[in-house]
Formats: sequence, C-alpha cells, structure tokens
Amino acid sequence: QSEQEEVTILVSPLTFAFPHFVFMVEQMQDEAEQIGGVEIVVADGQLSSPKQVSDLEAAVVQGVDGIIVAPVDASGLAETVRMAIQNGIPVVTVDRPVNGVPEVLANVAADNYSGAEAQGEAVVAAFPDGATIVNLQGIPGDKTANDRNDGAHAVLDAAGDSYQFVSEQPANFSRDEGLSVTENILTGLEETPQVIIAANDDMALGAAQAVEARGLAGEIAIYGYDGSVGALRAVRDGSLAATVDQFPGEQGRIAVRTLVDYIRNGIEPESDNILLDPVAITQDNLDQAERVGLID
Amino acid sequence: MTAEEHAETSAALRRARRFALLGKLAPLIFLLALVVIFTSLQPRFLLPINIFNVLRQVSIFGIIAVGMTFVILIRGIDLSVGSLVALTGLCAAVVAKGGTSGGFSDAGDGYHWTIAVLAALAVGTLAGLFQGMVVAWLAVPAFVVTLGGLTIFRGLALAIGNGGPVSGFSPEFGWWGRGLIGPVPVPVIIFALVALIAYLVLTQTRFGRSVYAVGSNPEAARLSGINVNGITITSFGIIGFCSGLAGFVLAARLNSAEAVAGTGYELTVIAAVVIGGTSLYGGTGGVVGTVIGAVLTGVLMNGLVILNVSPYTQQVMIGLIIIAAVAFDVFIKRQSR
Amino acid sequence: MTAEEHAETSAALRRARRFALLGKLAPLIFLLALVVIFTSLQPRFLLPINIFNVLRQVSIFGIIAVGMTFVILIRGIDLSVGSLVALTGLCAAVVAKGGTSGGFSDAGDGYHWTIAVLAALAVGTLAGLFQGMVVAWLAVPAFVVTLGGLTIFRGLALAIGNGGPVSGFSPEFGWWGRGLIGPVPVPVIIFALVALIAYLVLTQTRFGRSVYAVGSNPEAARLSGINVNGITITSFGIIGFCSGLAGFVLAARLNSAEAVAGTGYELTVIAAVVIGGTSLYGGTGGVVGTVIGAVLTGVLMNGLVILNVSPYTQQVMIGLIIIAAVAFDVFIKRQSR
Amino acid sequence: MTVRLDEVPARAGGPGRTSRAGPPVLEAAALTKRFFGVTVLNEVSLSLVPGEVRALLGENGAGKSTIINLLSGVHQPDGGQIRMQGEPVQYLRPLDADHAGISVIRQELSLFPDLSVAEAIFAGHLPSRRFGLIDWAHVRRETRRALGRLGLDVDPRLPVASLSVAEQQMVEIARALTRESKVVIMDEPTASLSPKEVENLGGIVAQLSAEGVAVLYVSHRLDEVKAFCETYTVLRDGRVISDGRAAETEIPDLIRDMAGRSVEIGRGRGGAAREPGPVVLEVRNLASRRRGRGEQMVRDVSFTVRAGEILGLAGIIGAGRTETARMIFGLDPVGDGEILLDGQRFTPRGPAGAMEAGLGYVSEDRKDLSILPHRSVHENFTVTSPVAPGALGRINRGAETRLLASYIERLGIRVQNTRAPITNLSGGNQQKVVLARWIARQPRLLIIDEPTRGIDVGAKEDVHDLVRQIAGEGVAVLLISSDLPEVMALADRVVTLREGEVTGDGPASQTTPEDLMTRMTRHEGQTMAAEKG
Ligand SMILES: Nc1ncnc2c1ncn2[C@@H]1O[C@H](COP(=O)(O)OP(=O)(O)OP(=O)(O)O)[C@@H](O)[C@H]1O
Ligand SMILES: Nc1ncnc2c1ncn2[C@@H]1O[C@H](COP(=O)(O)OP(=O)(O)OP(=O)(O)O)[C@@H](O)[C@H]1O
Ligand SMILES: O[C@@H]1[C@H](O)[C@H](O)CO[C@H]1O
Ligand SMILES: [Mg+2]
Ligand SMILES: [Mg+2]
Repeated sequence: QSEQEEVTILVSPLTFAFPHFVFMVEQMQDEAEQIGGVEIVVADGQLSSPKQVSDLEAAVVQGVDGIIVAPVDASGLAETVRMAIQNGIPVVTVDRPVNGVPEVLANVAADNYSGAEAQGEAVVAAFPDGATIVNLQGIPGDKTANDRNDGAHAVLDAAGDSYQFVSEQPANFSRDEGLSVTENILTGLEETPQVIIAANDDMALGAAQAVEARGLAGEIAIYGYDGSVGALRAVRDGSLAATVDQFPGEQGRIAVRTLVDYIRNGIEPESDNILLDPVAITQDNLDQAERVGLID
Repeated sequence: MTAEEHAETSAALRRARRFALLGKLAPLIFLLALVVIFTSLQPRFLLPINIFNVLRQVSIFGIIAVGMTFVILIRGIDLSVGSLVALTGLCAAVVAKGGTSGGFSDAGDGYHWTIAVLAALAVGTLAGLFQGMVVAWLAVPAFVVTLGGLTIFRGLALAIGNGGPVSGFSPEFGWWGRGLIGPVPVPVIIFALVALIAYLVLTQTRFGRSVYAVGSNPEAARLSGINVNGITITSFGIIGFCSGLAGFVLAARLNSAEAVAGTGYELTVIAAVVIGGTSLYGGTGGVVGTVIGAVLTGVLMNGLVILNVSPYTQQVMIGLIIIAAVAFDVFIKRQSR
Repeated sequence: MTAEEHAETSAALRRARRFALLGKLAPLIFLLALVVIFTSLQPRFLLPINIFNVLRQVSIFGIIAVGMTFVILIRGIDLSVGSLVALTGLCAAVVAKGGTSGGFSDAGDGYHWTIAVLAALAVGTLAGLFQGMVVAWLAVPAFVVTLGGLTIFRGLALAIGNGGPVSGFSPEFGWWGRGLIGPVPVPVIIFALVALIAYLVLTQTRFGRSVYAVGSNPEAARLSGINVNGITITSFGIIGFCSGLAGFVLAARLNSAEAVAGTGYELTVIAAVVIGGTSLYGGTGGVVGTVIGAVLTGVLMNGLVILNVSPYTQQVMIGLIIIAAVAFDVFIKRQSR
Repeated sequence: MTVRLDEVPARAGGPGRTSRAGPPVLEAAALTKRFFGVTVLNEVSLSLVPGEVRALLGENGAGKSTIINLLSGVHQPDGGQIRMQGEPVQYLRPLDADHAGISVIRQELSLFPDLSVAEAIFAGHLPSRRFGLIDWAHVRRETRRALGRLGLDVDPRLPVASLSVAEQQMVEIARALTRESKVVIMDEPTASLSPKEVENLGGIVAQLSAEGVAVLYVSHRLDEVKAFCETYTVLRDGRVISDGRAAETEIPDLIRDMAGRSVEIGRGRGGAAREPGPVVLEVRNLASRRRGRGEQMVRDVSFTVRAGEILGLAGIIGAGRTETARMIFGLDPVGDGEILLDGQRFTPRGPAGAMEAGLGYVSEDRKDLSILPHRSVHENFTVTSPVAPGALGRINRGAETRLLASYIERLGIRVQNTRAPITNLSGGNQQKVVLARWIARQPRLLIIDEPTRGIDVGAKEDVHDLVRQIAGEGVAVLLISSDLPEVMALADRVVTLREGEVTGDGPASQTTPEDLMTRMTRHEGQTMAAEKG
C-alpha cells in the first residue's frame, strides 16, 4: 500500500463523559493531521459494551481501514475485535486490552494496576511510618476500578500493618459522590485520616472540597489518578498531594502511528504490548505531566 | 335498517378496520422510513452482514422487551432487568466455570452448560416471581419494587462475582451467543422463538387475554373472576425468565459475565416496548409492536454510526427520533379513532 | 338529622381523620425508625455536623424532587432531570467563566454570577416547557419524551462542555453551594424555600388544586374546564426550573460543572417522591412527603457509609429499605381506609 | 338525610306552565356528526329559551350523548352550527363551552376520586382572592349550600372515592349547581338515584328554571320527564322524530316515537307462573367490617333467595344493598354473620371463588367496575369466560363469537363491529354487553345491581324478559334496583333495607310502592333502640 493512501480509522473510546478520553482522542486527531491523509471517525462507547460492539460492527460494515478501541469490557469486546481482524481490519487497543485475542496488532496502555502501585508508592514515600487511609473506589465491578483498587492494595498491604484502610467506599468515579461520600466517611471516623486515595481525579477533587469544607485542608493528603488538568492544578496549589499520569495523549498518538504504519507500510510494531509507565505526579515532578501546559 | 344505510355502515366498517390496521402499522412504517433514509445516505447499511449485525445486537434486549411487554400490559414496569441480566449471567458463568475464577481457560471444572442455562433461568424466574409477589400482595408499586430490585440484584451480582468478570466458557456454551444456524445468528433465532411464543400466549390463550383485561381495568378484571394477583405474579415471572435467558445469551456472546453487564438496559428496553405501541397505562399493545420497536432502536444506533454522525450529535438525534417515532404512532392512532 | 346522629357522624369523621393523618405520617415514622436504628449503632450519626451533611447532600436532589412532585401529581414523570442538571450546570459555568476553559482561575472573563444563575434557570425552564409541550400537544407519554430528553440534554451538555469539566468560579458563585447562613448550609436553605413555596402553591392556589384535579382524572378535569394542557406544560416548566436551580447549586458546590454530573439522579429523585407517599398514578401526595422521602434517602446513604457497611451489602440494603419504606406506607394507608 | 324545604320552591315544575317566548339562549342548527363515516347525528336541530326545561329522549344509541358532546365542545360537529344567544360559536375545547355558560352533568361519572367533595364540586372554578390564594371560606359555604339543596348528607371534606355511586352522582349534580350557568345539561342524572333523590332533583330543576336557566334533560324514565319537563325532543337513529310539549303528550306516544314501533310496557309481573325451588342463598345476620370512615354500612341483614325466584332488594342511597352484594360475591370481607349456599356455609374466596360456586354479579358501577376500556366488545363479553378454554388455556374464538352473536340478537345490542372498543358503544349498549357476559355464564345465583341503569324503555323490557326467563330456568336472582317500578315489575319478593338493616320482607304482590318507600326511609324513633345493639 502506498504512502499517500487515504486511511480511515475508527476510534471508539469508553465514553466521552470522561475528560481522559476526550483528551486522548484530541491528541489522536492531532497526530492524524500531522501524519496527513488520515481520517479519524469517532464513536462514543457510552460505557456500554453492546453500544461499543454495535459501533465496531458498523465500522466493519462501513469498511474502515483500522480500528482503535478502548474496550468498555475487556472480555466483552473480544469476539467483535476478532471478527474485525478476520475481516482484514487491524485493531489497536488503547487504555486497556481485550482478553484472549492475540491477533490484535498492539495494545497501547499504561497498566491501571501499576499506576495504582505508583499511587501507593507515593503514599508510602510521603508517610514512611504508616498512615490511616480512606479509599474512594470507582464503579463497583468496573475493571479499571478493580485494577486500581488492587494495585493500591498490593503496595499498601505489603508495606506493613502501619498502613491501615479505615474506610473503603465506592464513589462511582463521580465528583459529586466523591464529595458526599467523603463527608459521610469523615463524620463516621473517630479520628481524621491522614490519607485519601481515590481511583480517579474527579473523586479526589470532590474529596478535596469536603476536606476543605471541614477545615481540614492541609491535614489530609489526597491522591488522585488520571493527571487531569484540574488535578494538576490542585497538585500545584497543594490541595491534592499527587495524581497519577498515564499519558493518555501519548497513548493515543502511539496508537495512531502504529496503526497507520501497519496499514500503509505493513510495519508491525516491535512489541504487541506497548506499555507506558504511569507516573505519580507531585509538586516535585509536575513538569513531567502530559497536560501541564494546559493549566495556565 | 335500509339498504342504503346498510351500505353506509359496512363501508364505514371497512374504513374503520383499515384505520385500525394503519394504527397498528405506524411503528413499522416509521421503521421502514428510517431504513430507507439510512440506506439512501449509505447503501452499505443494507448489506446482509449489517442486517444480521443489527438483529444480533437487538436480540438480547429484544428478548427482555418481549417479557417487558407482559409487565407493561398489566400496567407494571420492570426497572430491574439490567441488573438481573448481570446477576443471571454471572450465575450461569459461575456454574459453568465451577467458581468465580476469571481465567480464560475454556475447560472449566464446572458443570455442563445445560445446568448453567437452568441456573440462569431459575434465578431470573425466581427473582421475577418474588418481585411480582411484592407488587401483588403488598401492593407496592412496580416502579418502586423493581427500582429496589435494580439495586439489590446488582449488589448480589457484585457479591457473587466478587466484583470481577468470570470469563471463558466451553464452545457449546458460547454457541448460544455466537453460533450461527445457516446465516442466522443463534440469538436472533432465540429472540424470534421467544417473540413467537409470547405472541401466541397473548393472543390465543385465556392467560394472555387476562393480561389485557388486568391492564385495561384491574378492578373489573377481578370482579370478572380473573385472579389479578396471579396474573401479576406470572407476568413478573415471565420477565424474570426472559432476563435470565438474556443474561445467559449475553454471557455466551461476550464469553464473559460481569456485574456491570446490562447497566442501563431498563430504559432501552422500555423504550422499545413503548415505541412498538404498547401503552404505559396498560391494556393495549402487543409483542409484534415490541419486536418492531426493538429493531427500530437497533437500526437507529447502528445507522447513525454507519453514517458517521458525530457522537454528541448522535445522542441528540437518538433522543429526537425516539420521541418522533412515538409521536408518529400517537398521531396515526388519533387519526384512526 | 338528630343531634345524636350528628355526634355519631363526627366521631366517625374524627376517626377517619386520625387514620388519614397516620397515613400521611407513615414515611415520617419510617424515617424516625431509621434514624433511631442508625444512631443506636453509631452515635456519631446524630452529630449536628452530620445532620447538616445529610441535609446538604439531600438538598440538591431534594430541589429536583420538589419539582418532580408536580410532574408525578399530574401522572407524568421526568427522566431527564439528571441530564438537565448537567446541561444547566454547564450553562451556568460557561457563562460565569466566559468559555469552556477548565482554568481554575477564580477571576473569569465571564459574566457576573447573577447572569449565570439566570442562564441555568432559563435553560432549565425552557427545556422543561418544551418537554411539557410535546407531552401536552403531541400526547406523547411523558416517559418517552423525557427519556428522549435524557439523551438529548446529555448530548448537548457534552457538546457545550466539549467533554471536559468547567471549573473554578468566583466566591460569590461558590457561596450558593458552599456558603453557610449561621450554621445552615445555603443549599439547605434554598431547598427549604423551594419546598415551602411549592407547598403553598400546591395547597393554597387554584393552580395547585388544578394539578391534583388533572392527576386525579385528566378527562374529568378537561370536562370541568381546567386547561389540562396548560397545567401540564407549567408543571414541566416547574421541574425544568428546579433542575436548572439544582444544576447551578451543584456546580457551585463542586466548584465545577461537567457533562457527567447528575447521572442517575432521575431514579433517586423519583424514589424520594414515591417514598414520600406521592402516587405514581397521580392525584395524591404532596411536597411534605417528598421532603421526608428525600431526607430518608439521604439518611440511608449517609448512615450505611457511616456504619462502614461493605459496598455490595449496601446496595442490597438500600434496595430492601426503599421497598420496605413504601410497603409500610401502603400498609398504613390501607389500614386507614 | 335532610331536605331543606325552604330551598325547594313551592311551584312544581312541568305540566301546566305557561309557554315561553323570547330568543333562545342555545340553539343547535342542523348538527351532523359522523364517526368513521357512519352518520350518528343527521341535521339535528333543537333550541332552548331561558328557563325552558327540555327533555331529550331516544333509545340507547339514538345520539343523545353525542349531541351533548357537540354542545359542550367535547366533539366538533361535521355539519351545522351551534348558536349561543343568536351568535354562532365554535368551541374547540370543553373549556370554551364552560366559559360560554354551559354546565354538563355527564352520563358517565367524571369525578376526581382523590379530591374532597368540596374540591370536586369546585374543580376548575375555585374562587381565589389576592395572590391567587383560594377563598376556602367561600368554597365551604357554597358546598354546604349546594349539598343542602340536594339533600345530600356527606361531609364535604371526605374524598370522593369513599362515596357510593349514587352519592357521586349527586356530587356531580352539585357541581353544575355552583356555577353561574345559562344552560345546564343533564345526561341521565337519575339513572342510579332512588325516588327520594329524584324528587329532590325535580325541585332543583324547577328552581333552575325559575331562575331563568335553561335545562336540557336526558332520561329514560318517562314519568320523570312528564313531571319535570315542559318540552321534549325525540331522537331516533340520529334524527329528530318529534318535538312538542310534555304535558300534552302521553307516555306511550313518546315511546312509539323513540322506538319507531309500539312497545308494550309492564308486560309481565313477578312470579306469576313460576314455582320457586329450594333455597339457594341464605344470608344470616350479615354485617360488614368497619371502614376507616367509622361507619358500618351493613349491620344486620338476613334473607333467602330460592331457585327460580327473583328477590328484590330495595333501599335508598347508603342503605347497604351494594355492600351486601359485594360481601356475598367475595369482593369485600365479611364482618359478621354468615352466608349459606345450598344450606352449606359459604366463605367466598374472592370473585373467582364465588363464580366457581355458581355466582354472578353485575355491578352498579359500569365505568369503574365493569368495562374494560380500550378492549373490544368481544373481549368485554368473554372476560368472564362464558366459553371454557381448551388445552393450555387456548381460547375457542369461534364458539365465543357465536355465543356473543346470540346475545346481541337477544338483547338487541346496537353494535357494528365486535372488534371495536366497547367505549364506542352508547352507555345503554355497554350495559347490555355487561349483562350478557354474566348471563352467558349460566350462574345459579345472579346478583344484578341496577341492571337497567341507563337502558332505554324498550330495551328495559327486553332485559326484564331476559331476567324472568333465566329465573324461569331456575336461576336465583337477587335484584338490586333504585327504580321502584322495576322492583315491582320484576321481583317475586322484596326485602327493604335501611341503614344496613332489614326493615321488611314479603311478597311483592302484597305490597305497594308506598309501603316500600315507607320502609326504605326513616320514621322518627322507630328503630333507634335497635341500632344501639
Ligand atoms: N367515539 C365514538 N366512536 C364511534 N361511534 C360512537 C362514538 N361515540 C358514540 N358512537 C356511536 O354513536 C351512536 C350514538 O351514541 P350516543 O352515546 O349519543 O347514544 P345515546 O343516545 O346517548 O344512548 P344511551 O341512551 O345509551 O346513552 C351510537 O351508535 C354509538 O355507538
Ligand atoms: N369505598 C367506600 N368507602 C367508604 N364508604 C363507602 C364506599 N363505598 C360505599 N360506601 C358507603 O357505603 C354506604 C352503603 O353503600 P351501598 O353502595 O352499599 O349502598 P346502596 O344501598 O347500594 O345504595 P347506592 O348504591 O344506591 O348508593 C354508603 O353510605 C356509601 O357512602
Ligand atoms: O482512565 C479512565 C479514567 O480514569 C476515568 O476517570 C475512569 O475510567 C478510566 O478508564
Ligand atoms: Mg348517552
Ligand atoms: Mg348500590
């Protein structure tokens, strides 16, 4: 296939309701423009695997040249992804893999589990003598939520008995619930906890509101996850202790490049599992964050 | 009655019949219009592969929509179906795998897939019957009972699967979701069968007729000797059964079951039933409409993606078209009165 | 009528009244029971700070629940409230910031907060009126129209905010969500005021009584010369207004507005109204019950977290308690008939 | 029950009144209405001058309610014109007719079950003061006045749903009385009222007339028409057949105009030829449960019904007849006493159980308790399963259709299409379908509560014949009727109830309507002691 050939790629993220994916797709579109001759078609997964399955199937019918998907359900999308590949359409997964389809061209991701480990390590670094911890979890049953919960537990449980989870409640990745659940938890606890870890930035920012409203600002260290613009600013200003950046923009750019290279030139990526190292971003390494330029 | 009057009457009768038929056909007309528009904008829409795609996608919530038709006909509603799909899917998965291991190894130490199906159907039916009893005996509105069910079953699903997915079933299990009979996907055949049986039950049996009577006027139905509580409980049992079946087929299709499956199904399913012309006030409508409504919903989602409509616009259009479909139905029915 | 007979009748009436009062009090009794149980398990539950917590958390969906009471009283329903909260919150935010920049700089280049409030209220009210018109004039069931609205408004919210949050408002803006008057959070005061006004409107004005008449028997209302369409459209306008107000207060409280805000509110809000004793079949109930229902829902969520009940169990318990609350209400009302 | 005599003018309405002159307040000019192309009204003209009381007569389905629907903006005419005070008007909605000064008491009750009596009376017309706040004092005062005028003794604060059908009918009437109307239209207001209330209503009609209000009065009770109305219009098949002065026209002539043939009324009499069989139903000291309202509607009722016997149960509003029937049929729990069926103690397990035991019950409340709205005439007929289904509950449509056809024939039901919704039928024809569904089950004991409510004179005879016929076949019939002539014409024996207690029981042939009335209504001091027990 020739260098100049027009390429159409379907991009199907989990949902556009999370800024994480909005940013990722923007970066993909930018990358596509830089490469030239690449059209990005966007579908919104709306957090529903049937919706995403139907989007992918429609794209196959439409005859796109390649697919980039961030699967809502790692196993749920497997069958459809396999079907697309059988129809000669290469697929790259981003953010997280699909299960059990080795034919996928590549998975470009930053492992949620290891990102949460980084979050836990940041806690251990800041509180070497142990800490009382509140854990705000994502949507119960959601894979991302599970992985982040497991990763954080792996590190903090291993760090010794001095690290105590005093309360663990889901706040469904929502700022609103992050705020009210934190309020409720703080009331229920006899003693103010030292640390709040949250499975995403929205919940962390909600928790920060609750902490501030309680007049506890500065007394509780709050750890977010995502490296969102709001969270980075909060880290800079001190209301969050850290957030975890898993470089969604870079993931998106790599995914587009990998896919276009393969479609145009038949170049296979060196590895079919391209993992970016998630990094805990604190005030000290704020400049490493991908979206640091956006926080004015 | 004079001959002239007689002629007038029977002409009028024919006219009334024609109108009534038109009223019944409204959702179908709307569906065809949608198909024509989509096809003219993008001919690939009508490719056989796409048609089977749409039907396969439709089949799972279509199965539930058939059950929902019974419940809505008796003036009920069931908001718990999405959660029940997750719960029953997990039950089937756990039985088939012999545990909650998420491993993708096809050979589980679990039970035969037939036992898994039975588990899903039994749990679904029991859950439905249970909700029906609370509705019938305690007179708690169905909306509330099944809103409770929505939360309860999701909680149970999380507890069973311990939050994670249970994946990787035997090929026989998977066949129910991914197999083909000739060119036709198995779930589509299941959906068609379920719809056919429901159609016969609703139109040809005393039970079906009682469902309409209860929905039309529960007090009058009771006074006429119909066991209103029995009909209510059975209807909820039916939707529970359908949810269990859908939960199993979905797990088979996705080769995985998890607690977050089916989130938000309730509204899609209810929309399909209502678009198909079944009244939320009970007593009118039926399965034929529901099938059309379900296909219409599927066509809508598929078509907008095929047409490459931008995601935000898509949501706005889906909302508008759903309203338009029902408005069209209402308009035609009004004309034919 | 003899004096003796008269005495007999009024004794009967007094008895009927007492029963009716008990019927009205059922949700309150249930709420108090819940509070007693939670407090006995965890005394911190009754701390003033926690009480204000609960009230503050309740206030936002409570404001919407007050509007929902009108719509349910006329046999309607509004599923679009959650999306409308997101949309109106974003409108207020964009106006206040003068754009969609996520910048947390307090001094925006946008308009004064008063304009932002007006924007949220106007958009909410217009959206509500629009839905009301479709319900009234095109006779499309409210369930369908607002299900469409749910999708449409969410799509618009995504489009406006371009997916990202719009954050960081002036302190005056923020005061509406985070401020205190004495020890009482501002949102609680807003909620109380909204509820009070709604109470007066529903019980003391012609419009309010017409709302009950329409819900009790729309056909009879039409025949009695009540402008049923007008009442319907106005009621939807009211819930639109309330959603707009809630959207604004939520944005102020979170110091941020985003397109995912309010997801799933519709069911929580409807649950609050129904738990408070307003019938989904229209015509009976009222704002006092709704306030109790909203507080009950808030107490439930707060209490289970304070007791550190595990998440899965929590879901099961919430479902069961909601059903129990309504079952209790139904039971008491039956006894008192 | 209180009758405020001061409110009822001394001058009786109807016959002998001077003829009225002056321009009409309301005119229907050549109104035509079609449904699905069937002409239901064909160039119907009638007019009302202020103070005129005009009867609108016709068989079931003649088009009476349809005219009213046109005059009150419920439907739009397909031809012709409506004029108010000489000006053509076009109502788009009932609201417009209401504003023009037309009040309507509908044939089917259209009240607000959840509202209080006072609010139901004022619905849509609540008076308001400043800030749109309601003037409750005014509402209470006017409600008391209106209820007083009607002699209705219910607390205005009670919810409408707790009233009996007859009481609700009175509330419906009260609603029209509180308006400043130029025209009051009454569509069968007395169909479920007993003589006492009918008499009160007569006074009210006369009073309205004296105040210059024009009244259009629809009724199938022709004696009433003769007593209340000055003029009449007869419709048949949607055409005006005759009109004239009520005083100058004899009832048989009216009937002939309505039916297009002469109808013999009062053909048969009670138990003339029949020999009653064994006791089928015996009720001993039956009492109902107390309701929240505190009253016990049935306190002590005993009677028997034999096979082949028609037992009439007479009483005024609130006597407890319907409540008694509901307990027997298993619709309401029994408070005290016992029910025996063929001498065996019978504990009805809901209507289904009662039906299994061979009981049938035609309710007095057609709209709320009988009709399946939106469902076809066929389904409304088969809802009681008069034809047993086959294996797997499979219905036998052919047999059902044949059975229905035979009843359409037998009862002269006017229906074009048995697949069409029952609500397309006129009120009287709906009632016939309901009767048919029960008779077709061939019960052993049939309870019929106000069986000819809203049925025209000719059809009433058909229904009476049918009831006699089934009694002749050995069915025990318990007839509840507020229409005394009907009780007299049909019943072999009459039991009178008053305030939940039996006040008389004896052969119909040995009693007179006056006797019955006396036993149905209170005599001071007579049973006060008994009530205390
Ligand atoms: N909405 C409708 N659709 C079709 N036909 C109708 C409709 N309403 C009335 N009709 C028909 O119009 C005719 C006249 O009905 P209408 O109700 O005016 O009779 P009526 O004189 O009031 O009879 P009744 O004494 O039984 O109340 C009947 O044949 C009836 O079936
Ligand atoms: N659902 C109800 N709740 C409370 N009271 C009721 C209810 N239904 C009827 N009643 C009351 O019961 C009393 C007896 O009513 P019932 O219907 O048995 O009388 P009836 O003799 O049949 O007279 P009619 O039917 O002509 O009013 C009436 O005073 C009525 O108000
Ligand atoms: O990475 C994303 C974001 O963290 C979002 O907040 C939740 O879903 C995850 O997949
Ligand atoms: Mg009529
Ligand atoms: Mg009665």
